[in-house]
Amino acid sequence: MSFLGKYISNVFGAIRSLWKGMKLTGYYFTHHKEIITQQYPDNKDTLLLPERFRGEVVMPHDENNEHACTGCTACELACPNGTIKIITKFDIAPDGRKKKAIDTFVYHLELCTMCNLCIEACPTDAIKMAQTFEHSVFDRNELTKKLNKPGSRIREGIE
Amino acid sequence: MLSFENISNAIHNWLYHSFSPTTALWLEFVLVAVCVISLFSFLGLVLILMERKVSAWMQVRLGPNRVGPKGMFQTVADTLKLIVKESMTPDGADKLLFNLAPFIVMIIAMMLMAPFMFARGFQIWDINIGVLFFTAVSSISVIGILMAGWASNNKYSLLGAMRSGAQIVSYELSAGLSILCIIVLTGSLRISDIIASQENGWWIFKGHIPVIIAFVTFIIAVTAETNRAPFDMAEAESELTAGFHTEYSGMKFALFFLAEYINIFIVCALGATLFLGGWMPLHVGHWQGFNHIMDYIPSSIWFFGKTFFLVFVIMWFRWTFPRLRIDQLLNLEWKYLLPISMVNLLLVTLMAILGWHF
Amino acid sequence: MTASQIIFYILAVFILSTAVLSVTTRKIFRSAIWLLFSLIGIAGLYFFLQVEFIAAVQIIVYAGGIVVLLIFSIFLTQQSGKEMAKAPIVRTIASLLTVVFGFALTWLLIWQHGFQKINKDFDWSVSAIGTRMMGTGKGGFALPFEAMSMLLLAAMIGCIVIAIKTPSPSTKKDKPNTTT
Amino acid sequence: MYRKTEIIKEPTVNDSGDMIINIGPQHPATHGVLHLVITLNGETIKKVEPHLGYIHRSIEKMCESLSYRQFIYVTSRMDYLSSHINNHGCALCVEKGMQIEVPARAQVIRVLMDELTRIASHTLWWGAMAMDVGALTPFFLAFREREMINDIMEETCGARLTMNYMVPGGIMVDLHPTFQRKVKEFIVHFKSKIDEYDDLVTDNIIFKNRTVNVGVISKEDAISYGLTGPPARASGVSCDIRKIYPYEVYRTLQFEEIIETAGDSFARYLVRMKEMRQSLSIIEQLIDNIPEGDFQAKTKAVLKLPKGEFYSRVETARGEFGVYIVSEGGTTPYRIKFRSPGFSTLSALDHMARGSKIGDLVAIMGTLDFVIPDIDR
Amino acid sequence: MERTGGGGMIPLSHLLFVSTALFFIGMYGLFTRRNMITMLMSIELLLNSVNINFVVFNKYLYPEKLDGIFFTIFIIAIAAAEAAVAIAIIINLYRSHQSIDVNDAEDMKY
Repeated sequence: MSFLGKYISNVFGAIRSLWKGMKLTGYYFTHHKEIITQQYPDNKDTLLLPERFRGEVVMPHDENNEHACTGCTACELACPNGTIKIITKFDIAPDGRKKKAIDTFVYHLELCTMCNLCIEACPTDAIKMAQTFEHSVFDRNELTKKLNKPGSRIREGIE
Repeated sequence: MLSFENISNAIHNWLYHSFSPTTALWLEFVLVAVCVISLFSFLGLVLILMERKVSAWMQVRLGPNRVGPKGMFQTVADTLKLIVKESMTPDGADKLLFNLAPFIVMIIAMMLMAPFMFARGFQIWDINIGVLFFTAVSSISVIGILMAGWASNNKYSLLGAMRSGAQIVSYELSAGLSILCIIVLTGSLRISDIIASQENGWWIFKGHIPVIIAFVTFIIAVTAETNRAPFDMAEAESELTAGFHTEYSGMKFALFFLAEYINIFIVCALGATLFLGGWMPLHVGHWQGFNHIMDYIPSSIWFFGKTFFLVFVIMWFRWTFPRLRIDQLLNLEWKYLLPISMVNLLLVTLMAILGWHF
Repeated sequence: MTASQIIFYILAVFILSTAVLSVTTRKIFRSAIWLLFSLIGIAGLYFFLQVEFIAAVQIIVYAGGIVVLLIFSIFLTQQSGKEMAKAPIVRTIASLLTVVFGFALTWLLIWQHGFQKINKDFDWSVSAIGTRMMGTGKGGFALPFEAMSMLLLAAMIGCIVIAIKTPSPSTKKDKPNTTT
Repeated sequence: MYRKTEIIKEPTVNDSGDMIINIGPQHPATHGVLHLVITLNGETIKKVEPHLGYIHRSIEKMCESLSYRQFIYVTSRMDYLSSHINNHGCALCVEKGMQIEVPARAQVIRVLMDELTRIASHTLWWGAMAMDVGALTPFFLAFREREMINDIMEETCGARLTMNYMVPGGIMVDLHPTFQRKVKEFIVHFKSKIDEYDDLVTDNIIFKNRTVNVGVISKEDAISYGLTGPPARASGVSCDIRKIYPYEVYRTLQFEEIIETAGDSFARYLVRMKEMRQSLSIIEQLIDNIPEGDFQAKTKAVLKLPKGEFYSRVETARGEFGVYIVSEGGTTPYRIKFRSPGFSTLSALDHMARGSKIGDLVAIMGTLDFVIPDIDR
Repeated sequence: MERTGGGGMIPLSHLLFVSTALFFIGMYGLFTRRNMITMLMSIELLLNSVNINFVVFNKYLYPEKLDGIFFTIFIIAIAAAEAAVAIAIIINLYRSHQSIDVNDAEDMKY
């Protein structure tokens, strides 16, 4: 009889364990208003990314079209992938001295791994991470960006 | 009262009045075929949408919600997509059998529709071996799967087909035994007789515990027979990618997909007919008022409501349980379900002889 | 022609043509599938003759059982995609002649005998079959039924004994941990 | 790539009746581009032969051309589910070489993040493993919890998966002000949800049948195959680096090393489930006791390791992760070698799967928790 | 919807033509095939033609009896048993001889 008893208790134990799982999914079925997925393109306006989110390197410009980049190439050296290329030129300062300044800040988004090392390396906080994350384009060339705006110049007082 | 019974009788009489018997018979064939095919496509669309919604709600998601109001036309869009897709035939496949297999599976699913009573007096073919017809014809569908698996010239497909064969052949036994329980109680194989015998109460209520055990066995066995999770060994996504229909694409894949859902509907309709009284409304003892209110609900709604409830239960299984392994699947059948349903059949027979049921 | 005649001739052509295909095709798997179609056609013929019980039994046992068994054995025993060897031409012609001759002879006999149809209601039902099957009196089939059960049991045991695989020591060795 | 004839002519394989199947490189069960050539007799597995190289990126060679600050981020790409812990191991090795003293605050934050990563990795494993054995709902439930951790990570570190939060000498930026509140919310949430996990999968009879006594590996075999982490601990090997070679603040923490003795798939499952609870208790101990102070030690702008060989190890979610650096005194490592846990675990797959069914193979792979880029660096 | 027709109008000889033709098709298969499984298939065809005969004779000639139906049922049952045993033998033969051709299985003679 012990065999039969074990057999029956096996069957009932199995049914109980299965019912436990079904109760859980049944609970979620009847409480289907709480969802975990994000309705992405619909909630684009309300979607808030944390301010530290690393989407893309940008160079903030102020209202006078001035930035803080001195062209020291610290970011270029810090970058593990060769994402940043800084082309420098020589400005003539008002006092007549030649002064090194950036001509173009080339940023290859397609090479960037968002590791934040360039931001860490920058001594003047000229570049920062933006919260954009939709980087897809139709032409690969569009991923090579110039971060300094045309005609921009370095802010006064930053060495 | 406008009911399915009156409509079908009116059409039948009109046809036989207006045409010669031969023409009328052919016209009825065509009419029934059109009805079955349209019911098929409608059921397919509804069931697939239902599966997606059920799965989504169980998985704390929203499910389809883009095409049409609340995503109701999602399956229509998917069908359109599948129709315009290219139907590929792999190199080295047996082209004839490869192309034939989905149609075999589909035609068998259609044939199974014949003996069901969808509403009071509304039936395509009131065959006198109704339930036996069901078990007989459904056993052919395994051949379609074996054909598909073998003709694809793919090892995954072959493995899936072999698994499916072993599974369906063995689970037919316990499904058949649990159907036999009800046949023993009613003493008839005819679907209309079985439904009529439940006028004063459904078998699941009248038949004490043995019938409930038979019902549970039946649900488990037909879940296995339709290759649904947790018994989806033939497809076993994480093991055999897609099992026997790995190589199918486009409309032929859609036929397999549709046939799977139609088969679920059919086995659930059979379960509803045998255990839950078919189109019979729910009657409780001597509560006359309650019984009258129940009678006002149309019989077709009762039938489809019960069927869809069972369909929901089978979907509930799918989205809760892990998959069994092939040897455990056969163990479950031969060591648990078959002995239990055999003993159960004895109990039911005893009950029927002694007249212990209500 | 009435509808039922048309249906009958369609069924007959279907049965015979698939049977011919089954014995002439050189792909063994296709042969099994054609056989299946032929058997289903015969089941259809039983449906047509309104002996539905036999039709259902035919489908269950032949289509659901024997053909599946055949297909499994095909999978197990050979590369099922391979074509079978062609029979020698002499044997083909000889058997064709024998068969045609035999058929002609039999058909001639049947034709000459000219059976007379008896117009009575042929009434069978599952319950009638059941009572006769279990009946022990006159016209009862209880003894053949029991003999049949013994036969099936013997066949089952025989199958197991024949097909059981004696585990050779080499197959045991490379399975270190299979306790399931 | 393999030559077909070479495999068929293997002397142990009988010519008749065996079926050779490729599982992968594209297959739902391998979770990546792993290629397994399995020899089947019916459904029974006779041999499993892993083929690697589909996602080889030569990370070790790449690191040799990167400076000691730069190479850390690359290691996130190996075991991407415990990227933080990988970075931790690299940072520890560089700090060992430079003899930098990491501030107490940074140590605690590192360990907190490690344990959060471990929970995130284990929840993902739980969902994926349940999907391997055929249950689809757990996957989404697991992602619900994992998403909370990812949000916490995103807020503090700036990325969800490849955080790159470690720098030699500490951490990159200080904690986000909401960090503590969110982690406490997560602890409360997770404690109730992990019981649901048990209801849905652990107690399920089908799941138990699928995993108990499947893929058994004995203690001796586990040691000789070099298993570490949960697979080894499920066989009774005590190998938790956090206990036997404690680093950072682990030596002051109260936690247990989970050891099971059965060595089967279910034991591996249980070890991971219990580890999640242990990680939760570690987080609970630390979350209110983050010391004030610097989060980064003062280091030179250019790091140069002294000439010599340095080795450090950490316990990732998958086992022991070792970093071995040979320095010639320059700004880049002369040679670098990572000891990744997945590689040695994969080598034991053949031993575990022989004689079981295809379904078992998938379940075993699920409980071994492979991350293919970790196996194939 | 009621079914009309039902074989009443078909002459018996037409049905017998089908069964006879089926029998000799099966004979042809049995003569030409040398593969055991296909031979088994031919035997199934023979048995089926016999079944048709039994059912048809019962229905047309002796409608008051059920003996033809019973013989058919018994033949189907025997066919199932026969196929199972035959296939077991064939598979066993394949294991030892690596072939299921009847010409290769003549060891018993010696």
